[in-house]
Amino acid sequence: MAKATFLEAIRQAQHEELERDESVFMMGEDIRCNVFGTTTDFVEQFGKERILDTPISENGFIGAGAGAAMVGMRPIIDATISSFLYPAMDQICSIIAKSRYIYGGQARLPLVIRSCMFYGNSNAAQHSDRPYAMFMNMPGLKIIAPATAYDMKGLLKAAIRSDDPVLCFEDSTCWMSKSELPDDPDFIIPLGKGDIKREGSDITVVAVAGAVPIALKAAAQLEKEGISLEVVDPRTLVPLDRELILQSVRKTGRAICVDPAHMTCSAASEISAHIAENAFDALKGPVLRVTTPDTHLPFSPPIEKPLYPSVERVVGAARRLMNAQQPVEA
Amino acid sequence: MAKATFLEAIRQAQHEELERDESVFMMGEDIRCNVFGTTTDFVEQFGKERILDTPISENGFIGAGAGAAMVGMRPIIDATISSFLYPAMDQICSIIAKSRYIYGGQARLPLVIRSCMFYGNSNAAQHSDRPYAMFMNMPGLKIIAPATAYDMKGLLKAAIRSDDPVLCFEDSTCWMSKSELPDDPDFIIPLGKGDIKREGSDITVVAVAGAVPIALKAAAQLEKEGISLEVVDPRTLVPLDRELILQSVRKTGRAICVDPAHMTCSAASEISAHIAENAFDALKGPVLRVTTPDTHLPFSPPIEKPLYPSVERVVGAARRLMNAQQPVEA
Amino acid sequence: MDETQSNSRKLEKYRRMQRIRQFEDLAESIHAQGEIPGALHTYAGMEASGVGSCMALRDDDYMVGNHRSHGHPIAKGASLRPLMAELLGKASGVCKGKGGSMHLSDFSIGSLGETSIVGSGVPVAAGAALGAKLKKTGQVALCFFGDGATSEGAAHEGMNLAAAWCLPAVFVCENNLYGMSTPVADAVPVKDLADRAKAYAMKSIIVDGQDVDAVEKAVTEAVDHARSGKGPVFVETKTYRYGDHAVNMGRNLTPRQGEEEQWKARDPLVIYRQRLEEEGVDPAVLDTIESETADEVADAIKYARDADYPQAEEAFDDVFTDRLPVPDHLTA
Amino acid sequence: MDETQSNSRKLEKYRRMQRIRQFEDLAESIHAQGEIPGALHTYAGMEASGVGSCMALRDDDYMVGNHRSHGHPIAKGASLRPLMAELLGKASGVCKGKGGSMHLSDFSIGSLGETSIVGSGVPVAAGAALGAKLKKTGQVALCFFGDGATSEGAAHEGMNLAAAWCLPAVFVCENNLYGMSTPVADAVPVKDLADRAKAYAMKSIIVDGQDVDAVEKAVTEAVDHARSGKGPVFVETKTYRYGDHAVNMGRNLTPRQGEEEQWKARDPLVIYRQRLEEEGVDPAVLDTIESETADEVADAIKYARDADYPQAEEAFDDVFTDRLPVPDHLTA
Ligand SMILES: Cc1ncc(C[n+]2csc(CCOP(=O)(O)OP(=O)(O)O)c2C)c(N)n1
Ligand SMILES: Cc1ncc(C[n+]2csc(CCOP(=O)(O)OP(=O)(O)O)c2C)c(N)n1
Ligand SMILES: [Mg+2]
Ligand SMILES: [Mg+2]
Repeated sequence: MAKATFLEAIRQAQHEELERDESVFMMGEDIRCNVFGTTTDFVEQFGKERILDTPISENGFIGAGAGAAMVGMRPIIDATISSFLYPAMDQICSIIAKSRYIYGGQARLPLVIRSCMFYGNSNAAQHSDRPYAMFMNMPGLKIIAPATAYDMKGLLKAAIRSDDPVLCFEDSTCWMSKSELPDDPDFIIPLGKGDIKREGSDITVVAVAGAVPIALKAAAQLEKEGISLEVVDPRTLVPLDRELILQSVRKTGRAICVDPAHMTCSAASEISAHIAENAFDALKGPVLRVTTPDTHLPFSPPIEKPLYPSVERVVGAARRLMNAQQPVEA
Repeated sequence: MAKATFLEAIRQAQHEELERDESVFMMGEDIRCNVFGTTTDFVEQFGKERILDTPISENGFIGAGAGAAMVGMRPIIDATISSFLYPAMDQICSIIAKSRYIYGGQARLPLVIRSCMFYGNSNAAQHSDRPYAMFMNMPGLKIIAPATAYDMKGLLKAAIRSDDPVLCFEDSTCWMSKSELPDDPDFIIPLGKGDIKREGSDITVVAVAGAVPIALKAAAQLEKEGISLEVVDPRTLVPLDRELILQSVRKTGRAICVDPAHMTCSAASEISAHIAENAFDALKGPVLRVTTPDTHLPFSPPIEKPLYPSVERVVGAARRLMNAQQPVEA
Repeated sequence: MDETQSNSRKLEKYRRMQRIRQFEDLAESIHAQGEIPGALHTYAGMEASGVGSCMALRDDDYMVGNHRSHGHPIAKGASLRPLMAELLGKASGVCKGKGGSMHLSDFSIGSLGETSIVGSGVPVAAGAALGAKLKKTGQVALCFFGDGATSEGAAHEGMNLAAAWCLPAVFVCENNLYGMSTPVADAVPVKDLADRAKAYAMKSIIVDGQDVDAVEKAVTEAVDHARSGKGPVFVETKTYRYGDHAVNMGRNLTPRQGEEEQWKARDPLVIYRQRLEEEGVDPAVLDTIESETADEVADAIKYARDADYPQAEEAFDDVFTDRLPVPDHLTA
Repeated sequence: MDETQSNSRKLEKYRRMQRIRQFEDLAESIHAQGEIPGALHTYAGMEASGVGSCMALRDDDYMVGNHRSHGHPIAKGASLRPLMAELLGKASGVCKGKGGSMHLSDFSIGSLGETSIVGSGVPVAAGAALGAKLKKTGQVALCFFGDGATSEGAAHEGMNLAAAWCLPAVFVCENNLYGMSTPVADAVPVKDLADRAKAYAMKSIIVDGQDVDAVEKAVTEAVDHARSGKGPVFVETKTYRYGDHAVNMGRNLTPRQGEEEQWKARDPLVIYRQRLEEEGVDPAVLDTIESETADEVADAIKYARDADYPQAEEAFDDVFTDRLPVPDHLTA
């Protein structure tokens, strides 16, 4: 075991699965040149046949991934930045999500579509998307959104081995975070299992992707004030570990959903609705959301940065929840 | 005033706005031949120049709509069926939703993208989508989803006159429903104003699109049992009339969100989360959702039909909510 | 290929075209009676395009098709019972009642989907060809799509990828002169759809889509080219759709002044029967094929009618590998 | 065009190329100092392509560009101050600090967006051309995109539409030999990008993208064709990108053995200055242009540095026509 970054975890997961299974291969734009550091030396080790640079045509190569998967391959498709999934929505929604179903189980689509969520650094609205909620509304797609290098490695390996299509959303604000990474080649984290990142008793904070470290910092800060946060990281958004979330809320009686994506119809909204529907009797106060408001992301740093969930905003929400006799807003 | 169908309301709205404003024009696949009856005699009246049949290329012609709008036109784009919006997500998400913002207000995009939600009639998974929630998660798009002919006419006219891009989702289960339609050429219903479709005192039912008539039938049935439903129809999903929903819930203390789309990250989830966050103190029980479960829609009628929200399911949810001392599930 | 082989091949082509025609004629009539739900896009008039193409393939070659999905699997040799059961929405349908008329895909004969989103099959076919290339199996992937589909970005991207990577794919563009109500000339700026291939420096062939032998020959050339590693080929079959875009669209979307009669005069089944007879095939042999086919189709209908509908829970199968939890209101 | 006019046109072309080069040189250096956030995709080496193209346009013609967005607006005559202020994320930036380096679009000079999603500008340009056609204004819409962009479905669909509808559009494909790290030959199956136009039966022209006069001539021909109602034209400018795909990508993504030197030997500014001198232009005139440009760029930097950042609430402007409600945590 050695400490390594989130990006290195991606590299290791891919490397190990490429080594383990000949049917695994990679494709994407400019992956041979290793833009973000997740394919270091892959061409040298696995050859250009298995590490394919594609023309700039996301719908084409993501759809080709589907075709290759249907004939027995296991593509890892690197779509670079999540914003580039929009041009590929045709193949993702109509082919990848639906083929197994519409053909009555005849089709199998073991493939992974990776993309990073490239926000927070003046990339402007067209490059800063965090669109997992859109895909959560489309049945047939498993979705992982890990927040630590450890989870990333285990979940990505599980995704590559899964017989169902998996979208992997990589939060670039986590790229440099480090964990000890198991080197057991069969280390995997099963899809659909959430994780309690910190135990606590007063408030359940369900945090998604890059919101996890923020929630943990807020928890550390609030501890000093005597407020105890339990931080739940779903890790997988589809299937969502709904039971784990309910268990935690039934214990704490309070909930905050923290999500770096836009508020409306977000993962945070889904989790909140799930709690309000199924753990209402345990609730001592409103279910709050701390998200990015429904505006686009501007280029200019001083107006971009304050839009995202922050430690202060989570702390503020928690304090209000603990005091709340009077009406509360996030 | 004369009674007319939902489809006729669409035709009238378009007809009146085409007559009123020279910059309005229409484009879409096979609109000249009037497939669904919303463009009857348009070619004869407005000419082929303003009623354009497009090549089968949704991304291309929807994007062209954006370009035409930027230079002062007001396109009404008929994308036929909502499922065909996926191939156009590139232009909808990256150009139409974001151009005004990313260029600091220099771009203006007055355009309407119409599409019908073609479900419930054995059209199978690739043609049965009800994807408005995806677009609700993307800032920059106004969204209407009317349930009556009256609302359709007034909202579509408002959409065509709006300087912002508007997606119009037309629920095909409402196509044949009739209303009295005002013939005042300036009849419009402002975007963003919900409507209480029926007043009641026990439970607020927030119903979206085709769920509205279902909620009304459930209300009529439950009246006999002494349960009084208030049916709130947001009509516009973006901007959502959040205050109207809260007002109703503050009055009734109970809420059910009914939505023909898939559950996860749905409009129903958003409305539920909104209530749980902002009207918690008024709540006497859980916020229930009645939606289509997160499976695809199968072709075979006996297994397709039971998946959608139904009068029975709404009635069942309402009864459980009124009895609920013990835990409740939708 | 010796004389007898070639003869039996020819009879097989005739049989497959008959199967398609009779299967659809019957389907249309029971659709009219309300036994088949949803829309019905028939392939009548285009049988030679599908059969000629599929006869050029190996059994293990892949095929991808579109919404006009009845002809393709039959052309590649699928059995009729599961296809007809699918049209009726039965559990023993080829797609277990999930797909219906626009999605008659039989994976057991190499079909990888008949996808009803226009253009969406092209990247899939490119990917199957990529899989075959990576696995070095010598398989080819053939993709059927319409004239209208060539305007879609998906079709462009799939063909571009296949060309850039020199994949063993054959793209069969079935030019039936219309996309729904829109004449090809109104929607497509090129005279021959085959000109689309020039954007990819892709070999292309134009063929009379009513002549099943000609189609087989052209597609065989294309398949050989692709299989031998020389890259993908674009084949345009010039053909015609007899019916409306889909049965039950309420009206004939396509005004046609005499066009239909002209094309029907070159009906692929009629001209092929004539040719076979001219070549000395005993008309009784052809009659037998026709009546055997009629029996086969009648058997398929009976099978389909007798079959059960799927159970409510089956709606939750095959979203993923494991069945989804079935909601309460459907278990009670 | 008489001699003087033509002379002043030539000096204007030189001036605009100088503006782009000097603007970017300075931008690059202050980016290195951390004054410009985000990525910086420079246009250095490609100035003749942008300037030659834009000089062929009327002031009221439309233009759409891409992520490599600095050169296009300057080529069409935009003032430098709002562009530089935008790079620094200031409220007086041309996009009020919302767009940044990849989106330097100045609508006041006919620009309709420099869009950083590859290929996404093409349908927009087709739509602007459609608008011009419907309004009968005689305007043309010109779209810049790269070699790599031609693989995108959006580019295909936009060009197909323009051709099918005979729209007054000009598609300028700036072939700089790479899409990011990928050589054009690896990603694109045709030798000349201009071959893409054959899929639409669209007129095409190939031109030396280093020679601003040649580009102007070719694009003038294209614009005349489009404006006169004969349909869209595809122009391929053969050019070269000096820098990395974007500054600050951490490494040079493109190994090039000598290629760079070859192209720099035909630097568009150097060869144009030579030509002008050969044609008798007083070198002092050219020196003046260069120093005036230096002053202009210095002024733009000063302006940008002195300008204010936007206020927190401005993040909620221009999502829609009306400002969105500003959340509590940003008003307090
Ligand atoms: C993406 C998409 N857009 C539109 C449609 C509606 N539609 C179904 S078939 C069709 C025409 C297709 O024409 P063509 O490709 O020529 O095939 P044909 O029906 O003529 O065999 C259209 C527009 C669709 N199914 N998918
Ligand atoms: C849809 C999409 N895919 C990928 C990218 C990432 N990307 C930005 S520029 C670029 C290369 C573009 O190449 P080309 O069109 O030749 O333009 P150039 O940069 O060479 O001027 C890529 C892949 C993107 N911005 N958008
Ligand atoms: Mg056709
Ligand atoms: Mg390039």
